[in-house]
Parts: sequence; C-alpha cells; structure tokens
Amino acid sequence: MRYVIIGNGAAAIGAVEGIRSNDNESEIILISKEDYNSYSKPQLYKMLNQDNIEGILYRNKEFYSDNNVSTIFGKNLKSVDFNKKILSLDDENIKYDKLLIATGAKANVPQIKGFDGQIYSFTNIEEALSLKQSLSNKNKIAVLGGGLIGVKLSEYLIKMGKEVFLIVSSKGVLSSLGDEKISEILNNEIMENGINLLLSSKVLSAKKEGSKIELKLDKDKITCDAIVSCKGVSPEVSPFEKTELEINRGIKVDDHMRTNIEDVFAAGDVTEVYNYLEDSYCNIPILPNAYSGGHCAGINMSGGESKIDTVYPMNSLQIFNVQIITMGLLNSTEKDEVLSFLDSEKKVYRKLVIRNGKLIGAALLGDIDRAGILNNIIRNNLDISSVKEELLYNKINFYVLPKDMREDIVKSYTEVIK
Amino acid sequence: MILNCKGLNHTEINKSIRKAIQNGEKEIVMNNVNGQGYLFAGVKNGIKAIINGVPGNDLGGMMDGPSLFVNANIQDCVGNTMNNGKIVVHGDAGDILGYAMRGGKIFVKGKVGYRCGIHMKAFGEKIPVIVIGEDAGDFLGEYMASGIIVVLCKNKSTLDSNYLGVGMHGGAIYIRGNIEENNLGKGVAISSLDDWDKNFLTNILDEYSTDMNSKEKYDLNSFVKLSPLNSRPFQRLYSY
Amino acid sequence: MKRRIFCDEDFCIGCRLCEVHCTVKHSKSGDIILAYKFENDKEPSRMTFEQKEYICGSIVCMNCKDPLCIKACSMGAIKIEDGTVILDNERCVGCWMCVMVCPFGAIKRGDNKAFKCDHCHTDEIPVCVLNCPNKALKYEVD
Amino acid sequence: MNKFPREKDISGCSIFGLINTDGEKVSGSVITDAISVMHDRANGLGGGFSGYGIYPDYPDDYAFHLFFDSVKAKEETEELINKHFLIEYDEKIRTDNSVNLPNKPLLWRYFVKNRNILSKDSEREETFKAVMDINNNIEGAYVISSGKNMGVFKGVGYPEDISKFYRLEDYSGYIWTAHGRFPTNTPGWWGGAHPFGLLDWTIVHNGEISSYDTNRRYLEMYGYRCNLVTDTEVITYLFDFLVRKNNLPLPLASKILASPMWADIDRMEEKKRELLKALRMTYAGALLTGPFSVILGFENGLMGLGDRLKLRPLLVGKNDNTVYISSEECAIRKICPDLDSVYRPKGGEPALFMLDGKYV
Amino acid sequence: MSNIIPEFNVDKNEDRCIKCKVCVRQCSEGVFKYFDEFDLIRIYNDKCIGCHRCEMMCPTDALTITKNTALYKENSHWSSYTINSIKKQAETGGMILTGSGNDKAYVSYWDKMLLDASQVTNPPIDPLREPMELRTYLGKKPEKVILKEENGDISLETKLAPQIKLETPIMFSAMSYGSISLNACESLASAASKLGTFYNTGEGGLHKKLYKYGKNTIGQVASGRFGVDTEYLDTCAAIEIKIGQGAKPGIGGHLPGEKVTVEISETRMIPSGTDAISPAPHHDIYSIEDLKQLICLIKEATNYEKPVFVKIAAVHNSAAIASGIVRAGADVIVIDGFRGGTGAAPSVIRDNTGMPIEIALAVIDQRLRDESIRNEVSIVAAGGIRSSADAVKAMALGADAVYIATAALIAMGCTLCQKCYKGKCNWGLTTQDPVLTRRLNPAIGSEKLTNLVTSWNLEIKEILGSMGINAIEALRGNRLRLRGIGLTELESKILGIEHAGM
Repeated sequence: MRYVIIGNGAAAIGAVEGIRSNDNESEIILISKEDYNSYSKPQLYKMLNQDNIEGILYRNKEFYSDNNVSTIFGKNLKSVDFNKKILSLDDENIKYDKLLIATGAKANVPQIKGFDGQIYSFTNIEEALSLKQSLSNKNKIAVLGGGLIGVKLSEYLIKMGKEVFLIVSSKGVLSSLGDEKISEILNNEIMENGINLLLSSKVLSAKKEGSKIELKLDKDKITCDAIVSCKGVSPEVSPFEKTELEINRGIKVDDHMRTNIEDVFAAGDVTEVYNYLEDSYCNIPILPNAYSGGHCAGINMSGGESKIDTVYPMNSLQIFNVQIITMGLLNSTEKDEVLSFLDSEKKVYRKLVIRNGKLIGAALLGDIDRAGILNNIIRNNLDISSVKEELLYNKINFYVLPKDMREDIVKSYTEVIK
Repeated sequence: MILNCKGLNHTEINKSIRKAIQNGEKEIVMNNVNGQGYLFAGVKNGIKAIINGVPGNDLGGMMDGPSLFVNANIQDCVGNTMNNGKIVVHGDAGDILGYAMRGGKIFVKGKVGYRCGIHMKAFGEKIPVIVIGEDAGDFLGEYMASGIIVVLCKNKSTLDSNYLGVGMHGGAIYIRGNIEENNLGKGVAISSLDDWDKNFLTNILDEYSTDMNSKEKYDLNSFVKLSPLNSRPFQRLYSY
Repeated sequence: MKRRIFCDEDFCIGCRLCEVHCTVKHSKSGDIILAYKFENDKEPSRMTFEQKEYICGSIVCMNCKDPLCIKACSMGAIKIEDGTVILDNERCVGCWMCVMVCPFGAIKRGDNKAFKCDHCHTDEIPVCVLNCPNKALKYEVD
Repeated sequence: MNKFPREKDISGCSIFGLINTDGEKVSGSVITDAISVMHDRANGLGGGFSGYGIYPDYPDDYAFHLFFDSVKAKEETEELINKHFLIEYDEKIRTDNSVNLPNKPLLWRYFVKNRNILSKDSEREETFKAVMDINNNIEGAYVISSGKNMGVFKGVGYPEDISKFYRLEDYSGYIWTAHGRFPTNTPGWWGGAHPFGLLDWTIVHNGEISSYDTNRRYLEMYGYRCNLVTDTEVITYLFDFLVRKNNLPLPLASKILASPMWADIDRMEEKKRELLKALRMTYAGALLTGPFSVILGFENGLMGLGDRLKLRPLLVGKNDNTVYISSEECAIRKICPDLDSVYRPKGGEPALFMLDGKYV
Repeated sequence: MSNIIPEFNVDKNEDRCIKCKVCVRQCSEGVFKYFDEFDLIRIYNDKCIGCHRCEMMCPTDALTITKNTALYKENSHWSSYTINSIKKQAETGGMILTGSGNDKAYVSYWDKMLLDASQVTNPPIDPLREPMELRTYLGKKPEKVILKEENGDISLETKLAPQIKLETPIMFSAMSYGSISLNACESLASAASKLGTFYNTGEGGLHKKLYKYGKNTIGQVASGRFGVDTEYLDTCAAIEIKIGQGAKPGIGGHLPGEKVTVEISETRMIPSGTDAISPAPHHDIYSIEDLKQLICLIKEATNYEKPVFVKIAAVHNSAAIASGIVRAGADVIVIDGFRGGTGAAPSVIRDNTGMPIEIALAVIDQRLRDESIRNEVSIVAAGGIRSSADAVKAMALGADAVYIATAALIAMGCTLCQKCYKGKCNWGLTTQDPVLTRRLNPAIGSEKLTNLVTSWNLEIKEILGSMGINAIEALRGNRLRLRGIGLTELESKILGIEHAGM
C-alpha cells in the first residue's frame, strides 16, 4: 500500500497522523511544492521579525522520519491520471494506491488598474520572506483588505515602525466574522494604535512614481512604498481543473473526506465541506478544520472509520490587546434570536445567536475564557433556552448547563476507564 | 362471594379476603361480622366489600385500595394510616377515625368520636377526604398536615366540640354552620370558602349523597373553612 | 495507558482545596506555606472551580478520547504523552485555539501561554484527587 | 457449712463410663480399677460413681440418695417425701467407715413410689419438683440421686477411696460412670462431687464451660435452681430440660449443647438446615461454649459428648458388648486390655450407646 | 443587645494562614467572612458552635477552636451552661433546645463494669484462627421446638415466627430521613447491607432511593405515621413501633420546618416548610391493649411475615412495661437509655428524664426471666453505646443485640456539637441544605461505618475469645462474666452482677 499526500500543511500532517494511528507499515509519500517542513500558517506573521522558520514549525524536525514519511519537497504537481493512479511531477511520475489532496489555498491578488509593479501577498513563507526583504527600505505600506490577514499584518507592520494604510472595502475590519460590534470595536482599536484605517474604500488605480506608489482610492489618494494584498485565499485546485474531480468552490468531499473519485481524498483549505449551520457546502479555510479533515481522511484511507465533525467557521484572534473568539453563524436572520451584552468600559462583549432554542453562533470579545463550552454547544446542536441568559451575562461556566446535558457531554468526550 | 364471618377470627377472615382476591373476586359480602378487627389491613386491591355487622377496631388499617360499605356502626381507629380506597359507613364511627390517613375517602352517615382525622396527610394529587354526616368529637383534625375533613352537622345547627383543628399545619376542615372562636384549637383560622373550595365540596358531596343513597343538596354558603393560621404554629417555643 | 480525572458534582463541597494542592504541587518549593506566602511566581492552579448555586465542581482536563485541542492547536504544542494530554509550554504561542475548542473549558489562559492539568502524570495519584476531602474528585487509570 | 457456694465451682477432672449393651452386669470394683488409673487427674477433693441396675430388688421405685447434715434435716425431708411418695424401704447407705474421709454427712437412701398413679412424664415431673423442693428449701438436706434402679455414690476424696468407703464392690450394674475431681477452690462439701444426678440422669464432667451464666439464667426461667454453681449441675439440667421436658431426642439435644457452627448449618440440605437453625435459635440459652467433655448416664444408655472445638479429651473403646468412654485410653486398657476398636469422637458429635445394643 | 458570651474562641495563626478561604466556604454558621478590598478574613467568635469543621479542613492547620475559658465565673452549682441558658431564656421566652443524648455527669455504669477473662481452668480462644460466631437472629422464639418423625426421618413441625438475621449484633438505630440527610441515610443503609445487619428508618418514611436496601431496613412506625404505606411495609424487613426515645421519654419528635424540604415533604406527605410533628403518644395507643392492637394491625397488614419491634425509652417502670409489650405480642423489644441521641429535645427533658440503659436492660432482662418469657422476645439495647466493650457488656447483661446511632454519626463526621436542631450541620449529617448534605459522600460514610462495625466485631471476637466463648449467644445474659467496680451493694443487685473480687 502506498499513500501519497499532496501538500504539507495541517491537513497533510493530520493525514499522516491519522494513517499512522492505523497503519505503521505502509509507505507514505508526501509531496510539497514548498521546500520547508510543515509550518503553522496562522503564525506566519512571525516571519516578519524572525530569521528562520524554526519558531513557527508545526511539528518538530523529526516528524517525517519518526512517522516514516518520504518527502518530496519543492516539486510541483503537473497533472494526475486518476484512472491509472499516477501523479506527474516536474520530473517524475508517482503511483499511488490512496491519494490525499491537501494542496491548500493560494492568495487572491487583484489586478490594479495602471499598476505593473509588485503587489505583495502574505499567505506562505515565500511570500512572507519576499515581503520581509523588501520592507527594509520601505516605510509606508498599503495593506489591501480588512480580513484577518490584513489586520494582523497591519498590526505587525505598525509594531515594526512602519506607517500603515489599511484599505478596507467594507464598513469595518473583519466584516467576514459577521459581527458589526466587533468590527466597530476593532476599528477603534486599530486606529488608536496608529494605523491609518480607510473604511469603505476601493482602490481605483495605482501609479508608480519612482520608488513611490501613488494609490488612487475612490475617496482618497495616498502615497506609499509598497502594496500588500490581503484579499483572501482560494483553493489551490489548478492541477485538477481538467479532470473528473468534482470542484465547486473547492474540491467537494463527503463526511469521510472522500472525493467523487475512488481512493482519492481531499482535506484542508482546498476542500468544500458540508456546513450544517448554513445547510450548504462551504470552503472554510481554518486550521482546526484542516487538521481534523486530514486526520479523518488519514484514518479512512488506512482502512479505519472516521466521520468529520460538524464543520463551521471559528476563529481565535488577538488584535493588539483585544482577544476575540467567534464561532458559528453570526450573520443572523430574522428568525434567529440574538442576545448580546456589552461592557464598553471593560471592553467585554458577548453575543449569542440562537435558532429554535439552539445556539448557532457566538462571539466573545475580551473575556474569552472557556469559550470551548459554547463551541461544544454549537457543535452538538444543544438546546440552551433555559440557560441562555446566564451564558450571556455570567462567566461561561460548565455548571450553568443543565445536569443531563453535562452528563451527556462528559460521556461523549471521555470514556470510563474503570 | 358471600362470606359468613360467624365464629371466624380476624386472621381467618383476612385470609379468606386475600384468597378471594387471588381468585379474582370483585365483590365480597361479609355477613355476621361482629368485632373482628383489622379487616382488610394492608390489602392492595380494588375489591368491593359489603360488611353486615359491626367490624372491630382498625377496619381498613393501612389499606390500599378496597371499597368497604358498612351497614352498621364502626368502632375505633377505622382507616388507620389508610393509603387508598374508600370506607362508607351507614352509621356512626368511634374515636380516631382516619388516623394519619394518606389517601382515599371515608364517608360516615352519623357521628364520629374524638380525634377524627388526626395527622391526616397529603401530597400532590393524593388527598384523603373524610365526610361526616352529623357531628364530630373534640380534637377534630388534630396535627392535620393536609387532607380534607367535611362535617355536615345534620343533627344540629353547628359543631360545638372543642379544640377543633388544634395543631393543624395544612389541609382544610369544612364545617356547615358557624363556628365559635372558643371551639377552635390553637393556630386555626376561620375563613369563608373560595371557588376552589366550593367546587371541591360540590363534587365530594355529590359522591357522598350517592353513596348514602340520599338526594340531599347542601347550601355551600352555610359552610365555613378552618385552616392553619400559620404553617408553623409552634415555632416560637424554643430558643436556639 | 489511559487516565481520567473527573468530579462527581453531587459530592463536590466547594472547599477548593484541590486548587490549593494543585498550586502547591506546581510551585517551586512544593510547600504550601512557602508557595502561598513567599513564592511570588507561584503557579496558579490548573483546576477550574465552577459553581452554580449549590452545584459545583472542579474541572480539569478530561483526557478526551479524541482531543479537540490537539486538532485545533496551531503550533502542534499539544500531544498525548503517557496517556495524558500534555501541553508543551515551549511551543505554545497563546493563540487560544485550544481555549476555543475545549468542551469543558478546562484549558486556562496564562499571561502569554495556555496551561492545563497534567494529571500529575508522574505521580501515582494526582494531588487534587488525593486531597479531595469528600472523594468527589475521582481518578481512573488503566 | 454453707450448702450452696456463692462462687462458681471450677474443677478439672478425669471421667470414665462403661455400658454393657446386653444388660450384663459388672461389679463396681471394675470401674474403680479403671478410674484409679487416672489418679493424677484428681487431687483428692472429690470422687464419685453412678451405677445403673444396682437395685434389682426395687426396680420400679425411685431410689433417693440423700446427704444430711443433721437429724432435723432428715426428719423434715422425710416429712416432705411422705407428702408426695410412699416410702417402700429406707436405710442408711452402707459404708466402710475405716476409710478416713473428711466431713462425712449422714447418708441415707429411700425407695419410694408416687402416691398417685401417674403417667411416666407426670410422675417424673412430680419427682423433679420434690427434688428441687428438698434441695432448695430444706436446710442441711441434699438429694444426690433420684432415678429408678440406679444410684450415685460420691464424696470428698480420691475415687478409689470413695469406692472403698461406699463398698462399691458390693454393687453390680450394666452402666457405670466414675469421676475423679480436681477443684481449684475447696468447697469440701460432698454434694459438690460428681456425678451430678437428677432423676436417672447423671453427669460426669471434665472442663469448664464459659457460657455458665447464660445457661444457668436460661434454665432458671423453667423451674431449675442451680444452687451448686457447678457446670455439671447445669449440664445435667440442660439434658433434663431438652430431653425430658422438650421431648427432643438425645442426639438432637447434643446438637443444641454443642451446636454446629452457623457456617456448617448454612451448608446443610434445607430440611436439616431449617431444623438445626430452629433448634439453635430457640435453645440459644442452652449452647455450651468453652471446654468440656461429659459422660451422661441414663436409665437405658450412656453418652459421651465433647465441646464443639474439642478442647477436652474423650475416647471410646469397644469390646464385644461393652463400650467404654474415658478421658484416657489407659483407664480402659486397665480393665480391658484387648479392645475391638478405639476412636475419638469429633467435637460436638455425641457417642451414644443404648442398652439394646443399638447405638447412634 | 445580646448578653450571651461566645462559647468558643476561634484562633487563626496568621503565620500559617494562606488565605485560601476554605474556612470561609466551609462554615455554615458564618463565623468567617472574607473582605476582598482589605484581603482580610474576619472572624465572628459568637457564631461559632464548636463543630471544628474549619479546623479540620484548614490545609495549614492555622485554626484552633478552643472553649472560651473565660466564660463566666463558674462555680460548682452555677455552670456556664446554666448561666447561658438562663440568659437565652430571658431573651427569647422559649425552651432551650439541644441535640444528642443526655450529657450530664450521671453515673455511667458501663464504666463501672469490668469483663471477666479466662485463665487456665477454662481457656481463652484465639478469635483470629478458631471459629467465632456473631450471628444473631432477632425475633420471637417458640416455647419449644416440636419435631415430627416420618420413617425415622426427623424434621421440624414448629413454624418459627419471622426472624431477622444479623451477622453482627450491632445495628444502626433509628434516625429519620429529615432529621438526617439522605446521604447519611444511604451511608447507614449501604453499610448495614455490607455488614449483614440493619439500619432503622426512623419515623421519616423511606426515600425511593433506599428501597434497594430494604432487606437490611427496619421501618419505623411512629405517632406521626410519616411515610407508612403498604409499599413501605412490604419493603422493610421488620417494622418497629416507636413508643419512646431514650433522650426524651414522654416527648414527641419535632422536625423543624427548616428541614422539611420538598423531597422530605413528599416522603412524609406533609407541606414543605411546616414542622413535622410526631407527638409523644400514638393517638391510637392510650393503653397496653391498644399497643397489642397496633402490633396486630401491622402483623395483619404484613401477613405475619415480619417481626414487629416495639421501642420504648428507659423509664423507671420499664420492666413492667416490657413484660406487657412481650405479652402484647411484640417480637423484639428495644430499650433506649437516656444517653441515646436525638436531633432535638428540650434540654430540661433530656437532662432530667429517663435512666441509664444499663439499669433498664438489667431489670427488664431479669423481669422477663422471672416471668419465663425472656425467650419469647429479643431485646435490643440502645442509647449511648460507645464502644464494643459497651456492646459486650450490654449483651452480658442480657441484650440480644445493640443499636448504635451517635457512634454511627461520629463515624460519619459528627463532632457532637449538639446543634442538630439548627439544620445547618457542617458535616452534612443533620441537615437538608443541599450545600451541606453533599458534604457527606455516602461512599465514604458507608465505608467509615463499615470500618467502625468491622473493628468492633474484631474487638467483640477478641473479648469473646478472652472469655473462652465462641458464639455470641453464649454471652447473652452471661452476667457472671461481668463484675462491678465501685458499685454499691444495691447497684450490684439491680444490675444483677457481683462486685469485682467476689
């Protein structure tokens, strides 16, 4: 049996660990176009102020040898013949018995009218290193996009002493989280920390003026030294575009991480999975999902049985000194009950979105302790009508939950040993 | 089934009753009963019995279901700690009727003696009821914790016994006629009937009249209600 | 090897001695009075005591069958060692992904890093269990 | 002299018994020979014998053996006897006064019949009451045996001296028991010697029971007066109570006195278990604990019984139609060197031998 | 302003205190209060009842509770207790309530009796290696066993009255669900079942959770008749009619409303929050023949399948009453001496009424023997049995078995602060407050009780062995194995024992 994994992110690592929990013997080949050991994408910012990759490695260096994984780093996948089960790389062909596609996502880099210079992006090591290199002689940076990468990058840049223009097309940062209050609080936080935040702004065009770049927005005009695009990511599906693999917003997988092709699995940012909260297939590029999907795929590839947990968005982030955790659906509809609580002084905010008595989304800002209790309530579709007030106003507390619910939770996660 | 109780002692009669129940009898007529006690003690079954003659003490003690129709007077301690069932008496009753009664009904056509309904209890839907046709002796409903006693005072204008409801801390006693304060036990209050009371009385008195083969109707406005003043009438007896 | 510590909430009396002993156990000196009165950097307890009216209990890491924290950790800092879910303090960067997913709320936030119960896995019986005066904390090991 | 000691009498002893199951009689000298072998088990403060079949002339009369301290006591006793019984014959018990024994009482025997014709049970109950009456109520008088065609001979001295004193070689019987005593206190009173007799029951006993007061207070509920404060007395009464008054067969009575352990009872088949459970529960006050071995003589048999932990010695020897029960084998070998068999009964297992040759 | 001086001093050693606030959280009386803004634990001595919970829970032993030695200038006639009582009564106008048994300095005859042991003439027995039987059957024994013989096969003709089997002659005395917590009840029930003995429900009925221990349960029927229904009668192995209680002869039970929670209210069928009254008399028993009537009713209602106990307080004519009880048909008679506990009693009654169990037991046993009816009934002695030695002495005086309750409570944590009636027991025993009841984990309670009785069993066997006795029935009434020490001739006579040296 030969397992082949394309990709080296959390999903790929999860798959290796999943396979090895069942099968210690068979060959695993891991192919990555990057020439690095697996690293933590959410920690990529750190590459801006440190020299080597050590600090953000996702697993220790011995991971591949310990798990008896052969690696092929720095090679691109050209094409796949799913019938013959053959992968064509730059200079070799590899046969697989079971294949996992975990190619992840790539940055969306927009075209700017009138600009032919480099637009940096920030989704992998190469991009990070290239940005870092160019920053040494650049002081004014325009960051396009108020999503997680844009905001976090801006925070790093300002801490490095740069002048930052954060250009956001919506009314607030992190609007994708779906909570206006959080956006509002963060807008302030960002501005208080010296970032030039330009909201509801669109880049119309840009022009290179020597080493400077003139950026024309719909309302403003700014001059900067570099442009970094942080307009999100898309699944890396290019090698499969002409194959019979079913792809929508990503490679479509079922709850066992199987694609429509036998012996081909996919996991991580490249996939779209069923999100019961939305009742549709979604691409949710976050690390826990990637690892879990990979792990699940690994088990199923190696003859075990595993079903992916319910998948929905969740985020834990810190912007300057503001802690935020969001999960589930925060874009409420009319039929949902929305409870929120705000203590502006202590910078504590909490919001619960409840549908038919069940929690479908929650946002916590400030006091994020024990957020996992809420997360579990969403994951397991539990009815919290009797305790919603307490969950909103008090410290989140396991003992707030009704007794039988607590007992079920304990039962479902743990096993009686003796 | 007809059981001639002449010459039988209480154990023999109870054995026959238990056997009859085992044989699936639904009704038992007991003739020539005289003084045998403990009849139907602890019996758990919905059997109906017609008792001819004076049964002994503790009739229906700890009983849990049977319906007994007695065509005579009854003696003391009838319905002692009775849990469920019914005792209908076409005559008078002695002392301590329905001691600590927990459920079921006792209907008496005539008078009852002292300490009727002492320690009566109830919980939730399970409410014991005693209905007395004529008058009741002193200490009616003593220590009553719950349950209901009704006194119809058919032979007189009101009940003039003493220490009525003394120490009661729950339940209610309905009496036809006006009660004087000096007849009341400590910690008991007189009030008039509310809708719940009236509704309850209407139903129970209909059932009573049916069992007594009478067509009599009662004017509910002529009743007063005795209930505890305070759920803890003796709280201040102690210094902690 | 498997381990589980759990609190029988019917018998948790809310004394919070488990927290005291946990703190002492993870202190430098290991002595209760020194730890509390003289050690400035005493480690806070890894227990989370919670209460609602008279119902209370101490939450510790339950060593889940399939720990969500391991899957969520962005740094691969959490792993199972010796039957125990262990958080590697060196690797932790304080991203709070584990806090976000732990269904019991058993992972606590320190200044920059998360920390959690280690089941005193080098001891025969965890100190909190050993010192629970009402045997509300129970320890299972196999 | 104080007839009834306050303090419990404690003694160590030798015991011996024999029965000819065919009813052939042997002389009293035979048993004297046997008991004297165990001389060192006694200390000279008590010895005695009982013989069955020794009064062929008065087989149907109760033979009362009495100790009197005074003539007055004798007169009062005779008055009492006369009230209930017809005295067929009475005499001073014949003795050899050359034997030097201390504190000799006046020894007398009466052969009496009930005045009324009664059933055997009531006759025996009447006699029992009369004996209790004399022993409790007449100062200076004590009935030492009261059965038919049997008698107890005992006193303060070594058994061989007592035998000589009573001229035991003159008597012959088919059952004999003998006792040599080692009391730790010195009551010096003849009544305290063994065998202890009531009706035709006689007991010789070795050991001391720890349950004494439980047994005594139990018996006293049923008309027994344990004035002698000896285990022997209590054991005799217990046999009388269980066998005569409660109609229990001797082997079952033995299972009450030396009951099997509960754990053993629990393991028995149901019928037997329920029986023994009922016996043990009902007659709990009759359970003897502590060390004892006894030989019980009665009108038609002899039984040896040891305590349930087997703390005292007891063995049985058989030769033809004669069975011997003894504390030590040497005593048997002295009078019957060649035995067909010798065995040691288990603790609590009665060794019962009946006159007709049947044994259990 | 209150004029009552605090009974206790609560000393906190500041060098040891780590401000973990366990004391604050554990004291139900509110002796400790923590002030966050000052980081201070404030102590209110006047609230301390001397239960020592804080002292035992403090992880650094920083707390010491001492008696307030400066409490009034006592003299031998006017004790601090007396002075305080007068002050309290002057303030409230109420009777002084107290908990537990009589604690006054009356003679304890247990302490004036010595046990006999065997030396040489009869030997002691090694209880660890030789069989030693503690099994006891309680119930009426027949006058004699009648046998029947079929084909030489002997079997039992007599049908025995119902009996209960005890593997140890120690049972747990009546403490009602209500007076003690359900966890305490469950501890007792589960220990009784592990030990092969019995516990007594008291007059509070039986919680459904305890039905599974029915085979080891004695159900009490008291004047309030709480929880008495057919299911209760069917579930319990024996039924006890409570006439009196040693701690308060002639006084009824009174469960204060604070302890009548919803669950109690369901079990007792009374409104929650009201006082549960179990008055002194059963109102159907005003004469001995009425007792017979109630015994008979219970027997009829239980189809003659269960032994009926009758429990009385030890009073001065107990012997005559006991005789009447036997003749009224009781299978077991329970005598409760004045050291027996109570959750609440007016202290004037507790301290001045009744008598020691030793004396009552001695005279009752003798009286029943004098009347030749001792075998018709089993005697259970209760009230102040503190140790296996007390139990052995009781059995030597004539008891078949003993009941313990105070000792059982102590095993479960009680420190005899005697404030049971407040319903705030810090040990989770005599309380219904859910914050406090959880302090007794029945698994622990049951284990401690089991350990206690197991150790007493060992000691009893050791004592029996020393006496050369190997079955408990051979100890029963064996007064010869008891000797008085420091007793007057009259006391010896009443106890029916000789003085040491006799």
